[in-house]
Amino acid sequence: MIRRAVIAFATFVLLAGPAAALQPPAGQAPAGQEGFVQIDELPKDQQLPAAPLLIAAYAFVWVALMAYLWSIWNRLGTVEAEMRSLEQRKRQRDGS
Amino acid sequence: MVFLRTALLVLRKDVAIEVRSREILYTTLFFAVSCVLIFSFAFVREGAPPQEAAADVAAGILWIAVAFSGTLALGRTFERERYGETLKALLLAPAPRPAIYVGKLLGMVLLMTVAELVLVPMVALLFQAALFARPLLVSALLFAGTVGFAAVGTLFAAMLIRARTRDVMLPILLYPITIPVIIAGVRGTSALLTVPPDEAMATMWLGVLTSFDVVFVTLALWTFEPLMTE
Amino acid sequence: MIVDFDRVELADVSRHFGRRRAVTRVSLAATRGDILGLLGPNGAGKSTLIGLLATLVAATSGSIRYGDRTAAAAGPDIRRGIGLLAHELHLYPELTARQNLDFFARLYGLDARAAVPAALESAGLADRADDDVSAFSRGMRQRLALERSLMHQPRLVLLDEPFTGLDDRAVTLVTDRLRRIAAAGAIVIVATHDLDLADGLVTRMAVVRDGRLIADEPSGAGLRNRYRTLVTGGGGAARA
Amino acid sequence: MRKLFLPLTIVTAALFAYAPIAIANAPYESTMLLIQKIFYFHVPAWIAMYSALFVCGIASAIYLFKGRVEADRVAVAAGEIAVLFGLIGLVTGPLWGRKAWGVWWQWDARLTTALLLELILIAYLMVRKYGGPGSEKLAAGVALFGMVDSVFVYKSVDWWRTVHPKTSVVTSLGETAPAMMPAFALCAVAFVLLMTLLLMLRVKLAQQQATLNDMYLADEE
Repeated sequence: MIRRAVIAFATFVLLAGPAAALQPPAGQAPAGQEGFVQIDELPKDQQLPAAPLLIAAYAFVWVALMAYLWSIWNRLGTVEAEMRSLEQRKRQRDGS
Repeated sequence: MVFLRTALLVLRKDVAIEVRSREILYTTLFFAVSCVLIFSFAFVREGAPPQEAAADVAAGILWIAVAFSGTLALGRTFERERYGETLKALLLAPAPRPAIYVGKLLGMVLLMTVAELVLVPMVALLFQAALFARPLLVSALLFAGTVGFAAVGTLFAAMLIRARTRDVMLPILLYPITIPVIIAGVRGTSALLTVPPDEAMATMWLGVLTSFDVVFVTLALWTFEPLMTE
Repeated sequence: MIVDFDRVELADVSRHFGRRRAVTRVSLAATRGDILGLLGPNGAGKSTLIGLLATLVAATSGSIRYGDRTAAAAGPDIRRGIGLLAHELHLYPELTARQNLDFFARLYGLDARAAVPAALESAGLADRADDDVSAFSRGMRQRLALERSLMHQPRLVLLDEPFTGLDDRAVTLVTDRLRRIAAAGAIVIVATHDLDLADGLVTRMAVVRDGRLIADEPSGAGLRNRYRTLVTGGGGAARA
Repeated sequence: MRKLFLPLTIVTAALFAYAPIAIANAPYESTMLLIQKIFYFHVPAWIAMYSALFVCGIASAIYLFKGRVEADRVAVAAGEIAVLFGLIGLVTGPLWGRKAWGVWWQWDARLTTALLLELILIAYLMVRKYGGPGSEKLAAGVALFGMVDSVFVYKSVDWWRTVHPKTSVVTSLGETAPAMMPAFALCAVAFVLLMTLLLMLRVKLAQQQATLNDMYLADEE
């Protein structure tokens, strides 16, 4: 059990490396960006406030993770309840 | 040797059936032509596609028609093997099972090539696309793209024969996975249609398609047997 | 390489589909000359057993041996020794009888010029050889399919409901044919729910119900009664 | 596995507790300013998604060729978790883009690649759900093909977008100053650990479901 977990973990670490490397390389902005208006070139009053977007993003991460955790927990509960009722039925049948 | 002979036998059998009924060929052709027409209504304005995007429109419509009609043909071809469960009979042949896959793949490539023989002149004519200016590169792109699409499609259609929901599952699985083929095909063809043609770019995309073919045909040959055993 | 075997044996074979058990811990063996009847009501797991024996279905647990080898160990050539007539007939309706036989003969590496006319003759379809299979009646197709599955003279002959759609005369023909190939040294396994037809043909009967083997014994007089108690009345006894 | 679960949880929780502080203390990026902070969990979400995708593909291959049902359970768990992290990336990306590009969606190479991979992963889950009996094997084939395909999707979308650059891709990523690295590394490790934990939980659920199936099977006997 532990060995398998360690192997699995080592795999993740090994995989995370290439995955990180797959992200866009640093300092290599593609050439020729005509038609793109840099954010800081916009007048101040036209700029979107960043904070609500940032907060929304953080909030979404938490909500998504919690929702997923809740769904796992929920499904585990259903499965375990079904196990219990099955065992109970079996016991009743064996008893009768 | 048995491998090759079995693959060719399966191909010959598929051709014999198609020659007798012509059902899949005609329906696929009709569908491909309808696809071209439908997409034309989306892009053609005032009698011609927009000047600045003419190459993209022609290449895009050509490849979308190939992909859509290919899906239709895949579904029909394997429906034919499902009726009477003849695919099981093929799997029982005393040959390596991947040979069956190769036979079906060759049949699909042949069928799609015939469809392309109609589609390419049609798109060239309707969109004034210079598809015949670089015949070698265009046919190489089309061939490599067809093999890649059919390689994934044949495997998926064959394994989905067991699934109840195969009709919807085939496009759902096939389109996301063959997106690289579509991108490479459309970009490569479009590069050849611009003035002046960008051959270097087309060759680069041809390289992408070829490596896709090599990787996925290998992978399919490798996974066919375990996937087909229930 | 020729892969031959005298005996086919299932040892503790199970096949589950998620929560549904199609076959549960079946152990069964058949040797040359046997005509083994797999009897049981519809949905009892007969077809899955046939699929397992035909190498089309993989067992969840347990092993199937052809002689002293498993199918995986013996490779594709083991399939040369297996003939299958399934419920669906394994024929292309768009092709003629001759084309169908020709294709499968070549697929098995046979000499088509000799094998095809012989099979057509055996099926009694020599005069209809160049008609499309789609124009045939169910009985004609069944006969053709049977000959198709026997063309390569398999050691192990698997038949799933081979009598569907046959009239009395055709049934007699088929049973005679099966007796002959068993006498010639084949292992014949017939799955059917039709006891009347199995009676008198099979040399042994294996009764399956709900995926389990509930009886495996030589057939003889009283097969019908025995079967009836096992399948209908004797539920409790079989369970224990 | 259970022995490892608790220490892992503690480490992950500690990392996540410290992450906001590290992110807050990291220097502001010169042009993106505050919005650039999304970077600290947007990119780690991708890393987690790619890791889960590869776990799913490799586990599927093991299941396909060795017939190990345990591998299939890992595969389905990893598939679901890859969809989850992909969703996080796909939602946070446009939120960033709204500020950086002024539009919600830009056919940026990274974002497009992620969207396509998310589609493949959802297709994987759909085959499992609607494929009928025996669909685990079909799904395993899809996962294996999807994993290999991810390389092609990545490269072809990349070239599709960058061979004719008309608009910018995410330039700010390129300006990641060394000073931001510690905070970023911390977040990346935290996300990968989180993914591992979720994976263990989900595998546990799959195991319980398998046990339940076995109980039903045993009950019939």
